[in-house]
Amino acid sequence: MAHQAAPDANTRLFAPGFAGHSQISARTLGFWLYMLSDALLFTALFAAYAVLDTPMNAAGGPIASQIVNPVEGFWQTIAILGSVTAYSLATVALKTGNRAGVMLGIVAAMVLAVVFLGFGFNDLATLTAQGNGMDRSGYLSAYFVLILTHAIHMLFGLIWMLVMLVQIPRDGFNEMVVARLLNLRMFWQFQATVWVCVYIYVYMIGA
Amino acid sequence: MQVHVPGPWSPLFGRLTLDQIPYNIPILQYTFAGAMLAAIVVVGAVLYFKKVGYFWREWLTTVDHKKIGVMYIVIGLVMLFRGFADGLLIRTQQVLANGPNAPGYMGAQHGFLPPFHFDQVYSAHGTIMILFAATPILTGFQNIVVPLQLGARDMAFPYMNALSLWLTAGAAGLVMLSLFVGDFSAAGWVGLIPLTELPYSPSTGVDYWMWAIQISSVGTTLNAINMIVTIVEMRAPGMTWFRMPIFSWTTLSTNIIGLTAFPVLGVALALLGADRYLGTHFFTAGMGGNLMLYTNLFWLWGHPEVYFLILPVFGILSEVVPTFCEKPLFGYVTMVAASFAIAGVSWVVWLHHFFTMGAGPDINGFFSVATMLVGIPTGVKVFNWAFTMYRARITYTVPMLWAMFGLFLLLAGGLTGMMLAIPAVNYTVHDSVFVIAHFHCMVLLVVAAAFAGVSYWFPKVFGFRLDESWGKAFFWTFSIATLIVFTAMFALGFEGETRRLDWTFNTAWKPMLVVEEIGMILYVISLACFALMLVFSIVNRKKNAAGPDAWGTSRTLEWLTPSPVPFYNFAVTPQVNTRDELAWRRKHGLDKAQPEHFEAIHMPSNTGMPFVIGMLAAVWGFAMIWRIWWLAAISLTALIVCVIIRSFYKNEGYHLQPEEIAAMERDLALGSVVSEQPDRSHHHYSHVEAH
Amino acid sequence: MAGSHSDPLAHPEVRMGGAMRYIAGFISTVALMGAALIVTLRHDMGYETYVEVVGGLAALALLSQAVLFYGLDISRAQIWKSVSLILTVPLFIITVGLTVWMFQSLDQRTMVMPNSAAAATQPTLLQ
Amino acid sequence: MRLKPYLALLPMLALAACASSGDYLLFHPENLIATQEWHATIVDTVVMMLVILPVLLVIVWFGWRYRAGANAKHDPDWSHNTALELLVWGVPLLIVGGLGWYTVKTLYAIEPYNPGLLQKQIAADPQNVLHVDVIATDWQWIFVYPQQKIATIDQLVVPQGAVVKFNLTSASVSNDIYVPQLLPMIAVMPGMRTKDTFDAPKLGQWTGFAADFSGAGFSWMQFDTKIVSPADFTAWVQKAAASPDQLSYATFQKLAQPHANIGAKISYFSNPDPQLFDKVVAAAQAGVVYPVSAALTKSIASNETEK
Repeated sequence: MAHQAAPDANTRLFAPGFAGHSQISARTLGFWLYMLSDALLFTALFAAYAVLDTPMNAAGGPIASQIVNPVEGFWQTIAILGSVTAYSLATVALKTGNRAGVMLGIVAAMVLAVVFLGFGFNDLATLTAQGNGMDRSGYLSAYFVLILTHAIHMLFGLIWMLVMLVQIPRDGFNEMVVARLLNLRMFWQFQATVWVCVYIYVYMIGA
Repeated sequence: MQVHVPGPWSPLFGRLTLDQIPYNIPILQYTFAGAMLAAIVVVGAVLYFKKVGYFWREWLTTVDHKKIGVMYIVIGLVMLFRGFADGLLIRTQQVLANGPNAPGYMGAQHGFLPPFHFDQVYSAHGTIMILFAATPILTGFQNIVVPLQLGARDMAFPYMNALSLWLTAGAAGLVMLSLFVGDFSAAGWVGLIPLTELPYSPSTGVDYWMWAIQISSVGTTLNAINMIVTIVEMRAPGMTWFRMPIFSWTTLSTNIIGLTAFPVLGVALALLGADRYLGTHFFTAGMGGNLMLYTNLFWLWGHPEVYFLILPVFGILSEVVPTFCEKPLFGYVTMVAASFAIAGVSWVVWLHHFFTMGAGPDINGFFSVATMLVGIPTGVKVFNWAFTMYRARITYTVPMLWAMFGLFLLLAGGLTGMMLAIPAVNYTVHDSVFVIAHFHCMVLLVVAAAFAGVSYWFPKVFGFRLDESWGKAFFWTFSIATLIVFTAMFALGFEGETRRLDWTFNTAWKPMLVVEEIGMILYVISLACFALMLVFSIVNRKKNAAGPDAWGTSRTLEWLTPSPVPFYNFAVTPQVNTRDELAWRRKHGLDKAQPEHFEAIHMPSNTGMPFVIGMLAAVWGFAMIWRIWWLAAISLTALIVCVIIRSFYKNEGYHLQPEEIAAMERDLALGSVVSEQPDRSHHHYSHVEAH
Repeated sequence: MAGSHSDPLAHPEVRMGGAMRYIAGFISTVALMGAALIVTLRHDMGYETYVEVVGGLAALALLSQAVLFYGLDISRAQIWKSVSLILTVPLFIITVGLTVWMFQSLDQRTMVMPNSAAAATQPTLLQ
Repeated sequence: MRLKPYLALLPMLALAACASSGDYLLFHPENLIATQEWHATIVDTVVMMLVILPVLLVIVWFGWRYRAGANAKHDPDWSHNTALELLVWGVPLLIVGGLGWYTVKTLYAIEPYNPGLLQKQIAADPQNVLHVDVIATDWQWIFVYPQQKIATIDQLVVPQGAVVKFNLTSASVSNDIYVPQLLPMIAVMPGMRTKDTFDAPKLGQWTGFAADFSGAGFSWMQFDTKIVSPADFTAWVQKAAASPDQLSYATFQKLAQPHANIGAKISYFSNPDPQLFDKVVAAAQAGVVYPVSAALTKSIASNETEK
């Protein structure tokens, strides 16, 4: 306080016409913060997985190396990365306001995501059918819940994409739609980021 | 894969049967009668005075951060009262049930509460006080104060702000409902594992606890996002980071904790839920589960949560002390640094909650020393407040008295906290009431700061000060009661009394248990003083009417705008020139300066959607608790559909025209209340700009 | 609020993306994962070296996503995202790292592994 | 406001006056381990008082000296002093540094699995180590003496001069075991085995109890703790060994069914299953639980049980 200047002729007390912040920036920052909190959610799940990934926690059931297949995981990796790249390319079309381009990118992203989820659900269904469901052992509980949490995120992303496919033709690229498209891009990319961690940690190092 | 639950289950009502309504327990009969009476009075009054529309328009659908803040605080105070009633039951039970020959009343072997009921009471006490009283009250202050301190129109996301509130309210409703439908968790507010697993807690109590916390913590996380974005993006022009008031700084640091810690709690509870609902083995003792994993995840959130509560308290003290010292806060920059140091260190200390579980000395040593590190920034803060008082001119108003009491509690809590951080000491008192006394010093610091904040900011929100003499009576009875109860509790800790005892077997504890009970009676008297304070304040509201700067010595921007604050906050956004802007303006005679002309203000429209979504979340929680699958499916689908519908809204708010603002500012200067928004429900679409 | 007057498509976060960047992101991540897969399938290094190599490849993949896909940098539009991400990384390390460290010690001291075949009827002596 | 510090002192005085009474169990440690922990409490308090007392005095002094109307010097701009700010960081840093060093040192002295304090005593007379397996059930304590081939419910008897080594586990939920004057708390968890060690220098009798909540019967989980002369211990062992009840695993399974032992009645068993502890741990790991029915939870320790 000692360094405070005294007011002079140039001192302004009010800021009429203050433009404020940009809605889009606030929304993307807010959504980014939500994603960091979601990242902490996955962090906790990874911590749980790491603790439960021991032979003892398999309780006589299968261990990681018996249930994951890194090669199949690689196809999944390509599918999900393809999906996020397709979506990202859709946002490149957004720069020119190209509605058809944006929607085409979204549809491509959805198709690849369904392929990715198909692999995942097939794995889980096969395991369950063999009697190695999530209630078999502590280890399988951790494995199933980690994979399912990621898959549920993906399903919400797909619902979100469907909503956007309705809103783009209906509303055009207004501020809200653009903010949602940008947020969805982060959300979708985030699923790929989580998958990279899952793939490396569960499918490779764990196996 | 659905797990088998004991007891009947029907597709239509799930586990819900008529005998789940505990109509034959006398205490609950009285509680129910009281609750119904209160509900009839409130609802009757609303109907009689034809205020249904008013409540819907002005409160249930509001997106105004000040009203949302007020509702948070009201919810918090109601739950504080409920939690206090639980505390009173606990203390009374322990006095009555002391010693082998203690008589039993009302069907209990000792005392008047059978264990199953007592265990619910203490579990509810902890859960409510931490998550449904302290958290909403502090969130309420942040909501009211931070946008005003920053010179902003509202929060960054007004709609999401309302959503956070109604999720919290829905969750609080679930906790209250557990009194009359089914039971509450009997396994501690921390959810002692594996006691919370289905074989050991077969009833729906744990489910109530779990889903209520889960829903409210979603609200808290959303609120954290909102607060951080508000602080980052919405500061008035000229408000650089180091001109920001300390309360906003602590709000930022506390919400960083909220944002990152609550998801971990969500995972801990969701995995417990998977165990209870899907038959997984995360935390079971057998089949490859790891029960300490739950404890680890819970405290990974639980310890940051402590600082989540304490940091805004430090912020409130840092606003109140300088105001009534008529001096700037000593060591502003170190205060900011200390807040972030506390937030950072809070992430590496969680294991001190389970030093006794058998981990090696190197691990206990690491977490012990990390815990002690928290003492450094906390010590810095105490020193800073003390030096703020140097060469001050201190007025002992009610908020200042609460702040001084808070400092005292912080010293007591700090001393005992350092003890508990030492494993060698911790082993002797780990689960004793010494720990209870320690953390009650800390949470009563939260309560003290909450009352400091209530009396400090009340005139800002309602336009008149609270009655000073009843406020002092409330302060003295409350603080003396606190000293009595918790000094006795520290003594009991040294006498070896452990926590959560339904029957206190050692007769040597009797004298201190009686002392505690005397303190509890004084607490009851202090509550009466609180009620009288509110009554007399409302009666004398004309006499205690406050101008913009209610205390005459306040220092921050919220005191620049009229009291009560008009719904648009500032007619013209202020330009910030320095730290403690208002004190600077007052010093140079500029605090009464008014803007020359007004410009249109963009305001968001009210919406009922957050209320609907919050209530749907509560219905979904209820359906999950009772395993009524059809209702759960419908309410969850409805909730998602509501979120989607909301995204199709085109209403982007309305513009308040300069002439309207000028008229309202004139009215405010004449002293009439314009906190009600003009009804825009019919013509606001005309103001939406087209794209 | 007041910012809503400008063209949403002119927003810096819309302008930021680029087709080449995204394709580069795709190719680099797939290549890094492919390399990790090959290392895994060949099984020809010690466990610790293997974890270091694969972990390094994963870190590179995450970094390439941060730069190429999320477009994180220190520009005015992105600075708070970068700062908040950098502040979150230690939390990830603390949470997983300290938890694993703690449970390794705890399991050693408290989890005594019974002979699972004999567990139900004839448990072996545990000490 | 000037009354407040004195008010705060009153209860402290009361506490000091009571401290000499035997009711303050933690003030009267009865063995090396508990004594060390009590010393840590005192050291911590004294060191912390070095900073807390001055701060308290400063607050009271400033609060009185600079009250409005006292006509003391008012300096409305003073808010920064580099030397002072270094001091306010430096003092807590020093205190925490000192206490941290002390903590780590004591940590190894009282490490429950292998306390440094008792190393010498164990090395001097390895024969004088008494092994006891402790099993917590809902809601009783079972003490198994594998060397003496006896077991008890809710009674722990130890010969004077011995070092006692506990193996602890639980058949149902988690708990903590606690004898304030002798045995600091340690967690007792199902499917897991913790250890604790303590010495028994003095004859006497104490109450031990459960410290971590374990369900409806928790408040009634006390056990009698005795340190007796070696001769009396031998006699006691013989008495217990004469018990016709034998503690087979099947008997244990019956005992472990949830029920509150109101009054903490003591029972003795001869010939406990030598692998009982291991079987309990293995069973818990294999998923065996002793479920508590909702009806039992609601009725326990209420008059309904007597109907």
